[in-house]
Amino acid sequence: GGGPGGGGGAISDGGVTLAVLNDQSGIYADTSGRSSIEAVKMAVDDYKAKYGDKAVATKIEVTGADHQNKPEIANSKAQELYDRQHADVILDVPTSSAALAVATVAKNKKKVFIDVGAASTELEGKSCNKYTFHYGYNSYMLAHGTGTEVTKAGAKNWYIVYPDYAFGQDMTKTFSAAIKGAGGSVVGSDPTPFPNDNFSTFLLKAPGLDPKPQVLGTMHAGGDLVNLVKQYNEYKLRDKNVTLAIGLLLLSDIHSLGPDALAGTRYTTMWTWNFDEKTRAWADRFQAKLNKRPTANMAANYSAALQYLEAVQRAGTDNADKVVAQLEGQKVEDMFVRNGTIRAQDHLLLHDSYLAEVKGSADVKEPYDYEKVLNTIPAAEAFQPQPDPACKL
Amino acid sequence: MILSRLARSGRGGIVLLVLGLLAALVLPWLIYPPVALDIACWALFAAAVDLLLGFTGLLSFGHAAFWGGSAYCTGLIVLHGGMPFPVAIIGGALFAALLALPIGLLSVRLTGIYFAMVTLAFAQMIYFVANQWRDVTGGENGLQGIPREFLGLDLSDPFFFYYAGLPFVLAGLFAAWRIVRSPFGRVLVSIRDNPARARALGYPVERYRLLAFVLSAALAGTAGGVFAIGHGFAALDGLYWTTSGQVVMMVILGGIGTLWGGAIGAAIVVQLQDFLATAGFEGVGIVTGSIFIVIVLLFRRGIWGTARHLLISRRQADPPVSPAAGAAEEPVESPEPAPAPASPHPAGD
Amino acid sequence: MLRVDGLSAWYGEAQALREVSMRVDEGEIVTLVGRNGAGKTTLLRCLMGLHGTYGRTMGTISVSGVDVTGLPPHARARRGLGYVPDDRGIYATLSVEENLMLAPVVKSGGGPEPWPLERVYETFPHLRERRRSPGTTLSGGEQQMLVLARVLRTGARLLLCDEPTEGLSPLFVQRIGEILREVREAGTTVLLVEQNVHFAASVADRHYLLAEGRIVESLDRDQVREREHQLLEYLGI
Amino acid sequence: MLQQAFNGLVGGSFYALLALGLAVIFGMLGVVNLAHGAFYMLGAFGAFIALDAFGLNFWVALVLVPLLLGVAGAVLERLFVRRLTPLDPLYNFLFTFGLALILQDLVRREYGVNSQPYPRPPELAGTVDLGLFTYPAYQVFVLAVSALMCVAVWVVLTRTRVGMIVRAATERPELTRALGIDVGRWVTPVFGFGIALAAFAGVLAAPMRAVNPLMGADLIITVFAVVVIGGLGSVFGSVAAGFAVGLVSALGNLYVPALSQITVFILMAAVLLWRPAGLFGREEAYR
Amino acid sequence: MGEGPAAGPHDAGSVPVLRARGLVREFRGFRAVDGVDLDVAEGSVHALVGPNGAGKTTLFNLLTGFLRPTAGSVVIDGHKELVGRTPEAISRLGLARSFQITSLFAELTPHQHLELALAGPTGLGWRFWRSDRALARFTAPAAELLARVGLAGHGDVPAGSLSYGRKRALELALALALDPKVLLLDEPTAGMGAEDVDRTIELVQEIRAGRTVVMVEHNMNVVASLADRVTVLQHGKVLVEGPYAEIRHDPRVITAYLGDSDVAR
Ligand SMILES: Nc1ncnc2c1ncn2[C@@H]1O[C@H](COP(=O)(O)OP(=O)(O)OP(=O)(O)O)[C@@H](O)[C@H]1O
Ligand SMILES: Nc1ncnc2c1ncn2[C@@H]1O[C@H](COP(=O)(O)OP(=O)(O)OP(=O)(O)O)[C@@H](O)[C@H]1O
Ligand SMILES: [Mg+2]
Ligand SMILES: [Mg+2]
Repeated sequence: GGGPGGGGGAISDGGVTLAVLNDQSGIYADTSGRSSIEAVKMAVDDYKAKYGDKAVATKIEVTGADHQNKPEIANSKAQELYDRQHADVILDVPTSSAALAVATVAKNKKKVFIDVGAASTELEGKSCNKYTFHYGYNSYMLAHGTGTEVTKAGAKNWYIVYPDYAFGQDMTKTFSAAIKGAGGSVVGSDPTPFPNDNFSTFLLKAPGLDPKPQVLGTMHAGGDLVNLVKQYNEYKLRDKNVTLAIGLLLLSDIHSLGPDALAGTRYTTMWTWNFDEKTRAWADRFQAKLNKRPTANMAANYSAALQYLEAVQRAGTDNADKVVAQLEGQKVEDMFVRNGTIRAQDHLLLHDSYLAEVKGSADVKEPYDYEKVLNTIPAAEAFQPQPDPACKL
Repeated sequence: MILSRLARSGRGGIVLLVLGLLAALVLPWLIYPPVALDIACWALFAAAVDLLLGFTGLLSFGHAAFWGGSAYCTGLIVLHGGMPFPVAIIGGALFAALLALPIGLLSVRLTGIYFAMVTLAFAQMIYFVANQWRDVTGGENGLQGIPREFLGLDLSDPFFFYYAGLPFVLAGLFAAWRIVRSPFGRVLVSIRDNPARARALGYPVERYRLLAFVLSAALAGTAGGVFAIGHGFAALDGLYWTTSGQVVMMVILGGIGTLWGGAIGAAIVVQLQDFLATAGFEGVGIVTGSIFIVIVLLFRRGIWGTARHLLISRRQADPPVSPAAGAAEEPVESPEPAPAPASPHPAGD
Repeated sequence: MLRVDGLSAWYGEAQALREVSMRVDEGEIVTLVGRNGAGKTTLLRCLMGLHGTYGRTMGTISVSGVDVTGLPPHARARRGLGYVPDDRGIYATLSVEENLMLAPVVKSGGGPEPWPLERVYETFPHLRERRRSPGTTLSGGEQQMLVLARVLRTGARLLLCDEPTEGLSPLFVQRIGEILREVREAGTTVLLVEQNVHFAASVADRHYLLAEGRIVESLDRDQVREREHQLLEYLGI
Repeated sequence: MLQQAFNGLVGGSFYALLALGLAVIFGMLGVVNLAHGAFYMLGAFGAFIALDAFGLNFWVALVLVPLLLGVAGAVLERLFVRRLTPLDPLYNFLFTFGLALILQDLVRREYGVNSQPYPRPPELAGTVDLGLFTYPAYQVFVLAVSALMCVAVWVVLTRTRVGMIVRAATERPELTRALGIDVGRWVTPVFGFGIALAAFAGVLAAPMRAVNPLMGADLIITVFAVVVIGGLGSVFGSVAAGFAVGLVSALGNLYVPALSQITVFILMAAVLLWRPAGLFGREEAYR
Repeated sequence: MGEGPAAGPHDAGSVPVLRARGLVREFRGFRAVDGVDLDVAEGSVHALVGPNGAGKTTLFNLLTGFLRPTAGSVVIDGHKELVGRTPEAISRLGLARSFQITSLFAELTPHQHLELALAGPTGLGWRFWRSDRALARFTAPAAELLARVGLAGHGDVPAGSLSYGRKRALELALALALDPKVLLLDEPTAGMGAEDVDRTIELVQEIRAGRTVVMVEHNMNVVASLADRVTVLQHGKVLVEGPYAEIRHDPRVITAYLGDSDVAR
């Protein structure tokens, strides 16, 4: 390596290329999509601004590709991005089957892949590899945070409904473990068809269970979640003292339903835009550029890109092995990551996450100001405490 | 009539065959190799579906079960059996055929939309089983990291693997062609036209349909197996009904009852998806949808079908030139592509 | 009533009718005879405006002095043309009664009275018995009755019947003859395609003989008797 | 239990309304309308846009949106569908599939994939005491309105000539013309009406379901299964099957949640194996 | 269902090739065939006549397995029960039929129709690995059959474009091609011109050698010149049975079926 400020020769193919591969036309298009490309460009700007002419990577390009939620397209596109577009890192990649396929490509091509969009813990489990990193969140974080915190707050009995696919099943497993760990119990758990627009069977069943659950935990996302919450309110379960806890709740979901439909609902999040000065400053910059508030995924992509570039800077080269060495075990701190470490054994980013609550409309001060952080779950507790033994880098 | 067909395949046929083979061989030089492999796999898949749709009159909306089912089976054979991939692909095809047996037994009594719906239903059940049976299939994560090497040869470079997978695809396409142009194929066409009449001639309609279904599934399975090895994974996506939908689209794009048309349909759809992935135009649906509409309104016979039709009517227009002008006698030729009968066929009451 | 001038028709490149000219006067029963494939059905289809889906046509057709050549089939039907197709054309998705009630009654004045349903059922008691069954479950002969009844119910003024006696029992063929004579009395004109020469001879006022798409002979009732052998020869008997 | 059954009927009323529209288009015109789900979605979005952009409330939307989309459907029939109906059903199948993709994508580009908020009409915000149990008023309304609608359509189609004419026009368009019926004049409005029914269901769904571009695509496959169970072309069959499927899947979810993904398909396969033409379908005769 | 008499072989010398006992078929309560007993003697031409809707075609459908009887049995060759078998199985047992309403493969040529019919018993149809040139061995017999029914010049156009009469002729040729032991013809001459009717009569005369023919026919000339025995059906029941010469004068047959004039051919 040429050391900091080293010559341009250390950079392959004349520049550093960051590729955002995600869903730009399907169900994840709004949570990440093309806006994440913009977020990554912001990271590039910040990197350039920070290092000026000391920057190792002088020529930085950002490209994007749409995998249409199909693993085979993700697979061929990833190969093409690495081979033909000379991508040095691929970012994002929601949909776990697509993410896992790209991880394999990264391993074969020996190029860096930082997954932001997928929740599957398999990325840092049996499918982990030397070049793949998992950044932002995973199903353990989502489920464990809410499960533990809400149970500790006094809601002992849970009824869980989940969409019948791997994410929902994983979430339910982790949730149940967390609830039991915190001294609560799961009264019942039911899979629901996916996708589904009629949850009345489960909602009617909930209050009648014995013992009566205090919380209805749902692991649904997107349209299913909106359907479920709409119907939860129809059947007035809150009045029957069955509160709602949600595995994965995004800003856009709150917006769809309106804050009143969800007021008081608790969930875990990796980031919210109005958490503090730093986040708000970034969100304002984002808004100035794209005229909307960023989602957590977009912020995570920003951070992942930034940390990648920082690693390149430290390594003095975009050589993948050297960059990986720089990332492993690295302590990370930026507007997205607090108290972060990239765990060397499984390449999972550990960082603080937050237990949040939806504000009532009376407390909403400006558009998209829906979230109130109740407490911070420290990095050490937020993610799997031990690396999965199945992971052999 | 047979002579004229011989003459046809003797000239135009061989030229086309050579051109097709050449195209198949140079494809990975022209486009990105993984995409080229996708095209080849989907082309075989489309031919398998056309064998049913175009020549048996059965619209299967559940062929994803065989494509995806074989992908899983192929993957498992390699991953857990440690077998070389050719064995696995054959195993996958056999598995698909085996799977098609019970599904076919239950659905060949029906035709038209009913057949489509029942096959769809069975395919969704398979999808559901794969989704639930996570220990084996990996659930929605799929089976990942299927290695591709053969006799110590590392074929992980998609360019080389294309040539390793191609023989299977070509063999499958040849089989499809052989089936269509066999006495069996002729019986299928007659059953498609008028099952009651075929019955009266002593042909057990259901059993013929069943065999066609199983053969078609085996071909679809071959394609799915090559696809799985080619990508190194088998995903749930391949079992979902949209996969069945996509292959039917390819067949119609290319032209129903043309067999090779599906290859063109596959090339277009796969290339389009690949192009749209980086085009930065957020409207995959708008583009694909518009293409379908234009095809349906303007080139109803599909691309291959339209071309063939133009060729044939040209030949008919100047009869003295070619002794092979008997093209009009081509049995599966008709002013419009063959209808898939829309009414159910009661089984003997 | 009906006048056809220089009518030609093609199936793709094959010509099926060659410059056919003919006329049918009000209140006449005229039969069209000829061997299989002579073009009889094609002629009726042209008259009804149904040939368009098969190929080109040329020539003019007029009904009651009005040129109908360019009119679509339903407009011709409203001018009083009623059609009995050779393949019967029963609707499988409609019950027998619905098959009967489907066609609207022709309202142009001066024509024959449309048959009320009751009369249809009196004449064809089979149909009453089976009136709730799907149309195509009727027996072949019953279907034939149904198509005939269907046009009679509309009160069409000019019936174009393509082999209406095919598949009917001898007794019923006689009945059809009676019915045709009856409706003629009521003012209906009939153009009949018929293979059964005896039957044709017994009901018709005039005959046209069609061979290879041409009208080769036109005979009136008396001439038929005289030149029967010639006719039969044409028909290959 | 009783409540669950009732609840199944409410879910079933959407199936029934959509199946009814499909059966009208599919059974009577022979068009396999894959865009039906897209029109359902457009109905819901229509309600959303009416409220959001024009301030028109639910009740106005319930009348206006189906009307407008019905006209759009009629135009569609005139311009395109008509040219394809005489051909193999596959062509309309593909055409409407393409249309569905386009409509879905257009809406997605405009509004994104996230669900749009739509409130319940305030008149129906409360609950109703049904004697045995209380139930959300809006749900009761949905059930009542869709049941009424189904009955009305069924009466119109069986007690008037419309149904007969359209079926005839589908089976033998040329001959039907020769019998004096201007086929086009009947077919166009019927197609439009089928579309309007989908839109109507969409408006009804807006207050209780997630309003997003994919809401129709998710549903349509199930509705097709419903129509097939009922028997193609049988309007009565589709409606009955719609409610029945709602009921069965509600109870199925309750007792065997593991199979809930495919209850409908199991039901369909079972019905078809027992009665190949569906519950109320017609079988053909040999001559 | 198949509650037919488990009759052992008959002692009488002339065992009927085809024997039906107590055949009943109901359609939603309506009895189209109502207890028909039928014996068709080997080598005979047996005509089935009766008013429209009497149940003749339905009876054919029952004999050939296209419909399943509500009750009764059908036995071929004195011991093989047909009820419960599929139409294709019955066809392979030597019972072939033609359809009253033309039923052809619209896109195949008459020639190909016959190739298919001829290939049926050879099992060639299953050979999906062979070239369809294998069917060429049926070219000559197919051409001969076409000539016999007067379709010599029309062998190579799609059957859909044949005129009605020619479709009827092809329908007949197909039944012949199966070379059946028992041939069931449903109104073979309907829609044929007089010339073709005569030829068909001749044809049936020719082919009846070594074969049994059962025909439904409304053309009394045909019945008169061909039939050894005539069964008259009415309302699904057998009205009378006997030689044509006998039944034509039977007053019941005259009122129910024949009428009194000769216009009907
Ligand atoms: N759909 C078609 N396509 C091509 N040719 C056709 C078609 N229909 C009829 N023809 C041809 O047109 C000619 C006239 O046929 P048409 O049906 O008018 O005869 P026809 O006199 O009614 O005979 P038949 O007595 O057998 O009914 C025949 O040579 C026939 O083969
Ligand atoms: N599938 C069916 N459903 C209901 N009724 C039927 C069905 N098939 C036949 N029938 C009725 O059974 C009776 C006998 O019909 P069949 O076709 O056997 O008569 P047929 O003797 O052949 O008459 P034709 O000489 O007119 O052909 C008729 O009244 C007919 O309507
Ligand atoms: Mg004719
Ligand atoms: Mg009959």
